[in-house]
Amino acid sequence: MRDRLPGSQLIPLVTGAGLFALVTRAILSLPGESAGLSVRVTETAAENGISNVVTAVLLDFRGYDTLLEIAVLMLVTVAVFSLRETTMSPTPLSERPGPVLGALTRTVIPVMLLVAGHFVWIGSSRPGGAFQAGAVIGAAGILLALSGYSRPKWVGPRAISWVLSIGLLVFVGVAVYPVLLGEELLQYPAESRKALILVIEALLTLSIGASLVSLFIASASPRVQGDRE
Amino acid sequence: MTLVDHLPAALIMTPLAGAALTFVTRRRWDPALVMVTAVVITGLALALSVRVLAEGAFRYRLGGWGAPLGIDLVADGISALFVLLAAVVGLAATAYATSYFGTGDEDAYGRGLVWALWLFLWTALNALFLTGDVFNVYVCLELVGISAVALVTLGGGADALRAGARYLFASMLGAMTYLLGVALLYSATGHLDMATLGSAPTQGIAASTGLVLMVSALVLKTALVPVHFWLPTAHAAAPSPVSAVLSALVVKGSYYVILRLVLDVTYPGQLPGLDVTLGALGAASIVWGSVQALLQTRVKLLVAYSTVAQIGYLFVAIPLMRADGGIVGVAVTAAAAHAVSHGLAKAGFFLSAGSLQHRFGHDRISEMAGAARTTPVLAMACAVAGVTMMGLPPSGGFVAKWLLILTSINVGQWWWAAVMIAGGLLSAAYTFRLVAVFVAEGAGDPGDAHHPARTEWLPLLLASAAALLAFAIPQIDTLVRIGMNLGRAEVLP
Amino acid sequence: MMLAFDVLLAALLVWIAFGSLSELKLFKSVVMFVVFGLFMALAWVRLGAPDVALAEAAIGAGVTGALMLDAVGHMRERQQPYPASATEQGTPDA
Amino acid sequence: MSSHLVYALVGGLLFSIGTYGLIVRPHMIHKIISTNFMGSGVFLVLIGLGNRTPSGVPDPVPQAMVLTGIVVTVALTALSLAIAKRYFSLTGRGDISEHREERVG
Repeated sequence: MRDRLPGSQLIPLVTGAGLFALVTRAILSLPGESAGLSVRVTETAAENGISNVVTAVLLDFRGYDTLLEIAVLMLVTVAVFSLRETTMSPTPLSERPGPVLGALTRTVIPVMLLVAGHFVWIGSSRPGGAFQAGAVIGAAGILLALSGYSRPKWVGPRAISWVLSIGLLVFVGVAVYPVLLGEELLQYPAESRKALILVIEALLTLSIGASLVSLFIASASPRVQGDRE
Repeated sequence: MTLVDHLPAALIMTPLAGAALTFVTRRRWDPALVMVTAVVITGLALALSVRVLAEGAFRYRLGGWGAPLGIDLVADGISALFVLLAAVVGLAATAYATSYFGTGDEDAYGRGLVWALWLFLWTALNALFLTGDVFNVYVCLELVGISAVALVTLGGGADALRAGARYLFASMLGAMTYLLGVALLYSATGHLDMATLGSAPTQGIAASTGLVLMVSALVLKTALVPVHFWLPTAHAAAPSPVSAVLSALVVKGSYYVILRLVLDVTYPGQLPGLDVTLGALGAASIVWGSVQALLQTRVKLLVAYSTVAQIGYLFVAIPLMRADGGIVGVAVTAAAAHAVSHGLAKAGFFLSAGSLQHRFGHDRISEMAGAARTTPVLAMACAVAGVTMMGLPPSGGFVAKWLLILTSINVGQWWWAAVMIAGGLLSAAYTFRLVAVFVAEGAGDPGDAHHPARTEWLPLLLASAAALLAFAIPQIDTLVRIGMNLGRAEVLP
Repeated sequence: MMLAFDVLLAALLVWIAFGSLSELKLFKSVVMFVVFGLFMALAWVRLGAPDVALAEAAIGAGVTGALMLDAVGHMRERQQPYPASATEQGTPDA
Repeated sequence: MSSHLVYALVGGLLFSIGTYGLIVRPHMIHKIISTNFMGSGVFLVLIGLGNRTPSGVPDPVPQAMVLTGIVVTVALTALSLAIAKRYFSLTGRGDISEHREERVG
């Protein structure tokens, strides 16, 4: 470390310690029990037939947060695209997979896809759901990229852009659909609520998975040739 | 429900859909698509203001659940005013940007991704101005922060990247601290909806700590002295239409949330000292920002420091709003008027600074002598924007500062008035310094720079609107008071 | 008994975080960060949040870790070849 | 003291450590790791305190907020890493301090 003024070390230390003291004091001042919104949420979710209450909060009660969150994901992908040094080339990220990694990938990827599908399917009743499934798909895609599988030629930046935008556009469409029926934004009609939520779950899974993979591919530097012009 | 009831939702969904579309459409369609979107948003924003003026404030219950279970959008006077400000500045910046970014270089400005980023930013600002939920504010703040940082780094040079990175880290520190505050507030109260939080305020250390953390985080994001370090470099390094939007709108976004928290969520006396602290930081910003602006040698840095100073006035208004134990309506009107007039004038200031930079090929003040002769429209725009910064009549800045000074004398806190008067003199100094160079004898611009001359009148238009805003103060006053729980009815002096 | 386990896990989290930030070598810091993510997933299970645990394991430890390792690798590869002149600033708005 | 309170308090500590690291450590990668620790700290506070329900079943609302927060945090991390890499390619430096000190990963 370089020599610094004593004050430049002291201020962050005091900030950190002060924050900790402040938060500790606040946490210890809280009553031992508090229901928050849990009772109301659990009852309403049960009436609507979704037994995984977390999924109900994410996709139904606070579905608007989730819509904006998908927007965050797509926005970051756009931002990372705009920061790339070169246009995307179908160059594999690493030279070629070693025998172990290759074999591992061939076994693990199908299992990961199965797990993701499983998460989406059971998401309304047990732990799991679009977020986890999307994350698993994202991890599977990154594993593929790392172990040297190049993108097929037809999966150019355009195709990736389309997948990402369609995810967001369909979500916007599903959100606006109730408005056409005279309801509020994101207010799914009772008879099609479960179906629409499943549609959103599937869509979210693809969107989250595609965003995570493209964040990695778009920002990862090809290892074989230098990528500077 | 009729169609007008959906205006708050439409104001968020329109730019969002536009952003998703520009990401996939062909590049040569983008400017047209964005322009159409901007016009539609402006129409919607006008309609929202008309609707709020005619029928009063209303809430939009997303998903039909309604608070506290769901998330509500809130359309009242202040939110309608800020949405309208964003629309006007946004429309002008879009029109300016269509020629600014229309260079032939395919790789410039993020390969045309600027349009998607800009519409995401607009989505985020509208969402921020309309939301009534403290956790949703967090998501909106992140959307604002990410799109703003990405727009700053579009220049692509090392300086832009460093400025963008500093901005991003400040923004992340702010967002995390805000979320920690929300965590404590929710744990103490069990609610996330601002109106619910405000109607049944919870006593106690945890709720107060949460609110203090949230406000501190927003202060960092609004770049008040002493946590303003990230703003000048970021605003100066960004492409000029982006600088205009950042200075005019983005810093107002976090200020708007502070306003909401102070007016809607906290009850008087809940956080003793907070109002005065915010006012004192605001006063420090006025002095420090103005002095720094006076010392700068580059136009864009001068304009950026002037933003730090002008934001200070918005915070000096906060202790005055709470001066009588309730809410002093005049001070709220003054703050809103100042936010609007500064937004318009600063956008004009930055756009003309950007055009000058294009014309001259640099933005060093000392080498701009003769600009008034060769680029009269741009020099004029800077001067007219300066009228608002100084607070001369009939600008909106004049009325805002006048009302704030009167209020501070009325409630016996004359020291705020002293700082504001000093700030006015300092801003006069930095404006005159700039104008003096422009009108001095000199060669003017080299005259060979590629330049979008057809949008040069836009900055002058924005600056003039700010300079004439005094005539619209009665309307602003009426609008701002709609839906506000005013402690004491007051009449404009 | 379970309280002892929780205290131990919590202490471990703090220790890894502290170690990761006081480590000067980037690669080691990132590896400690990934380990931290795995222990966080354990903490989420203990807190009755299996949904969060799954997300943390896949995103927190997996995707974030891969992104960070890639960035560190990128910086390692390119340490030398850029001359100091590249660091001087250009005009911000050219 | 109950378990969830331990996690909430440690969450506060992690947040403070992260804040300190974000301000003090010069290298961008360290700063990014610091923000992730801050995020984990906040999430622990949220879910730890959400476990105080009388029924003993954790409050689902903080869990939903944390899931949103995790996805937002990974997005921010990806963006900041992309900026850090691009900056490193241009300058050969990993820190963004004002003084131009020479230090690389």
